[in-house]
Amino acid sequence: MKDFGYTIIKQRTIDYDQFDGRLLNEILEMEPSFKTCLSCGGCTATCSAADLVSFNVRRMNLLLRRGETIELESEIKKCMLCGKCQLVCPRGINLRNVIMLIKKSILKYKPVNS
Amino acid sequence: MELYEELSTDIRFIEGLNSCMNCGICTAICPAAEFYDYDPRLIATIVHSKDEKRIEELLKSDVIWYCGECMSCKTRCPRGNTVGLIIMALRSLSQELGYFTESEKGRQQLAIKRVIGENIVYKGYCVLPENLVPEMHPEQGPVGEWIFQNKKEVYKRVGANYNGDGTGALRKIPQESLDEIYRIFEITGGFDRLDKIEHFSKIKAESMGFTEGRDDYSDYISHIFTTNNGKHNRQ
Amino acid sequence: MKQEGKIKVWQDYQKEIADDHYFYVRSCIRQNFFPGSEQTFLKILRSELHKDIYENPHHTSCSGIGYHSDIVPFGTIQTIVARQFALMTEAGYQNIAVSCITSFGIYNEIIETWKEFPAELDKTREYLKRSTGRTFEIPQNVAHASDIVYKFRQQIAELGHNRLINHKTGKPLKIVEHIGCHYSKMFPSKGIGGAEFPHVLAGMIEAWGGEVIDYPERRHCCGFGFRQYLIMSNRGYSISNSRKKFESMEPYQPDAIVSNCPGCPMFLDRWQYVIEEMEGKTYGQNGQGIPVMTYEEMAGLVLGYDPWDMGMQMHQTNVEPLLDKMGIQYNPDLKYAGKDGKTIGSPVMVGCGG
Amino acid sequence: MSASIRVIRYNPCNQEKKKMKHIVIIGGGIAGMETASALTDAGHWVTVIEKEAQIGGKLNQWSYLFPDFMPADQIKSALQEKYHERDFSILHQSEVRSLHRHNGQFNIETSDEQQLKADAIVVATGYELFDARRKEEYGYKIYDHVITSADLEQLLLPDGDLTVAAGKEPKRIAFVHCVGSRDEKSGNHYCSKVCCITGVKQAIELKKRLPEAEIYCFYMDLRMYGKHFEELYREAQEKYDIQFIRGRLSEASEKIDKSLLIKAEDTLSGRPLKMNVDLLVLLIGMEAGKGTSAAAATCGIGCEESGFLKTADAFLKSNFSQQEGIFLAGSCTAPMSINDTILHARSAAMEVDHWLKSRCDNEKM
Repeated sequence: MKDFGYTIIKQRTIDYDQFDGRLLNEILEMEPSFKTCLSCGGCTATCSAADLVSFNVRRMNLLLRRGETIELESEIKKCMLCGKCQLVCPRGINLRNVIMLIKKSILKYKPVNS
Repeated sequence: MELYEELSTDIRFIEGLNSCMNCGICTAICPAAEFYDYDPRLIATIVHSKDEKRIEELLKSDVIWYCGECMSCKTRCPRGNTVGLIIMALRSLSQELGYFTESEKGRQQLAIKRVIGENIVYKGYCVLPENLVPEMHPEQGPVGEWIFQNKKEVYKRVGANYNGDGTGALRKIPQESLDEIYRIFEITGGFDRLDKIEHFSKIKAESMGFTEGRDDYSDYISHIFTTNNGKHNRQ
Repeated sequence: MKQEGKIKVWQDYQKEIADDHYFYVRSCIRQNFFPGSEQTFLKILRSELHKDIYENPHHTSCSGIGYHSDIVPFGTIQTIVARQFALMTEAGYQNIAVSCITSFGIYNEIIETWKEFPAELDKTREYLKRSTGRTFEIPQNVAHASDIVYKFRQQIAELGHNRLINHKTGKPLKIVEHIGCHYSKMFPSKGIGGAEFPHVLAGMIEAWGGEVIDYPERRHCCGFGFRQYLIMSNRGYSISNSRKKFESMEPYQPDAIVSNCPGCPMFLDRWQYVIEEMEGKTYGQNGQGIPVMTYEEMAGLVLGYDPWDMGMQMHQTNVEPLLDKMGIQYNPDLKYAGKDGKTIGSPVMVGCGG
Repeated sequence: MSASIRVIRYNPCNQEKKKMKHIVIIGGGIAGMETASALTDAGHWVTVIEKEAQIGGKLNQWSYLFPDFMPADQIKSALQEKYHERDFSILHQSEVRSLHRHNGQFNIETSDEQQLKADAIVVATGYELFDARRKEEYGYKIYDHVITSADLEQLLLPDGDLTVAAGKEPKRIAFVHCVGSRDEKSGNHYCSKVCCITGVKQAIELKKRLPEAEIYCFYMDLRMYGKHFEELYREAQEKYDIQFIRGRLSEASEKIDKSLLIKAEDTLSGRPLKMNVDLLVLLIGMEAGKGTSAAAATCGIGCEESGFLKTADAFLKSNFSQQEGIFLAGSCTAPMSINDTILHARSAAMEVDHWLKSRCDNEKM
């Protein structure tokens, strides 16, 4: 192919039609409280790990809901499982359990070529 | 003057920024947000915060150079903001202060100045057939190459007045008109802008080691014209 | 899709377009890529519609590409635009007919700025006086050249020899319209039909027998983005945006794309060739590209003008599939000929799927 | 005029009523009807002028009410029952043409050329729904499967047909919040208050009808201000799997199969998001509308920038216009839910009664 000096760029847009909901559905089934996340950010504000590294617990819900499995995997590694987030959550979500469940199941749903 | 204050003297900024409720309608429709790591909503939020440090970071970043100025954001914003206009004010200030040379995309301004800027002042047009050199414009394809190589004949065939006197497409702009454009650039600060782009680019070219060909910095220009560090988008 | 809904929108956005006596300003980009289109426009106005349209050799670029790639300050472009207005005023005209969409957007932006910030107008008057000694009046009517063709679309249909109809099947040709972003996205009321459902090209297509294809990304930018095309390493932005449009229009199997912008028809034309080179993908029928045309070329075809006289050989994507469907006679041997049939060689490889 | 509608004509010769204070209420919606009942109970003579053939105003457009899914008919029957039990008059299909103050009384002429005298006026002209066609980018009345919350309300009735293209049930449905509210482009800067909860209510109802469907709400802020609203929102998430995406919809476009491509920014992720949906519901806001602006003009009372009627103050005089003797009730003053409208109407009745009595006392003195 001729070298044009540039290439076609992949879209950054979240294409919801490509969403793989298997991991999400599994987590929601095991820990239904996670459905009620308000995205208020209370968890991130109190997070012990976020004091030390760039880690945003709130985004976990989004990553799951958008099927961003690879990013999710690297994100949850940062969690120290201290459970403070659970104490402040206005909806009483058992976030610690959510993270444990993700850790347990994520390998099943990771895209093969990643 | 503080950066925010400086921005506030720009009519485009006054027009472009009212208040933002972070609804994301601009990002949703923005062609740049789709292909670059670019979120126009955040531009509005950052400048609105009046956080000098963050504004300075913006002025020195690639981010302000991603917008294509299509102004789709203007049609949709429920608060009547236009991020595209805010971007124009940011780009002007970035060039004013020399911050544009701090980013890969910002540095490209020199190449634009050299082609478009000098065409406007000295030829009276933004773009000319001579600029469409096939090596620089491979997408113009075989037909583009054929046109380039047979400029005079092709333009004559389709009724253009290429480099001719009088009216018509691609006619030569009379010297007295070019003189007027020149004076307009002198009086309105047009040359100040072009000179600043040259000035700060030279400093940057030197610091990046492009010391060959100091008279026109052609190596630097070819570098900025073709370089892409691949970090502008999610690949 | 319900046509009545669109008609309602079109009725809400009607603008005044002067009937005659225009001061014509050319487009930098168009005269490079579509000089024949500007010529065709003048021919239609003068010879077919018998209108007075005046071109002054002293007008220049509006410097809009420089302004939108941010090397030309606002004060400078205001004064350059004021100079065009001065030439118009001096020639005794009040209606400006603008070939370029970028210029059209800028004229509107500047006139609106002057309304809202009268100090800018005063400053511009002073700048212009000091630099050129000229004074000016603001045009009473600012029309894009496509507005004018739109206004006279029925007359053109009556004068025309051809229709946008497949002469073999008798079915209307499916045509995608692409409106330049700065036509109405900044000021919806300045465009016929507004920003969301512009009618300027749709109206022509309908009047000349074609069927307008409304596809999901019809409002999306072609991806020119000024600096995003001007610099080679940024062009991934340009092509990716056009590609997004092609992907979106493909299921409708359009027979042609028409545009009223200077750059868009060139990009929509050339990027089809590059995508074929890069990905081996074509979007037209039978492995061909989708022919792209300017609205003047479309009007010219309707009026029976020779496609090569109008410069349609300057397109990279072959236009012949469209000409054949319309039943237009053309001489393939003269496609790449110079004036009066002079042989000047032809492109090494032609076109998308050519 | 339909024969089934009971019409009581204004009769100035009625001796008994001559002794009473006469109050004319403009608008026979919830606010007007409730004010009328309360004022009648307080011993006044009341005439309601209603432009439609039936009472209830916008209540007639809703099927079930938030937050407890009570059928709207129940409220309407209650209003009607109150009317049947009381002796006040309704002039149907009639509008106020002019209103003049004369000797401490109001002279009113109606569009059907009746002359009325009133001691006090209550404006209860309500609101109008935002015309979603004005948000052209959402394609209402252009795309086949874009509907408004008002349209959906009719479809939610037991016999409502929810199928989309080719008779299929929609698999994915999206709600757009703030259509015609909080939007300079629509000319409405204010929040319409009730659309958020309406969206949640309708999303739940849809999910009940179409358990297989995925339902999304695109919102900027969820303003669950009322009693049980927040709880219903939580229930929508927890029990009905309704998903909430924070981002305002930029545009919708119709695809070749009549499904809709919608675009928003997922603002919490900071990335653009697109999705295909089979049905798009626009949660349309409230506007003061023609009736209210006409009432403002004929009564000579002021409007806010929003078009809603100006109240004398926001706290203690929310039922007072700037003109003495002209009172305001319900959603002609601001977007308001049905329960708030009922309360506002009752307080209007109390204020009118109080004002009339104090004026009587003054006259006696």
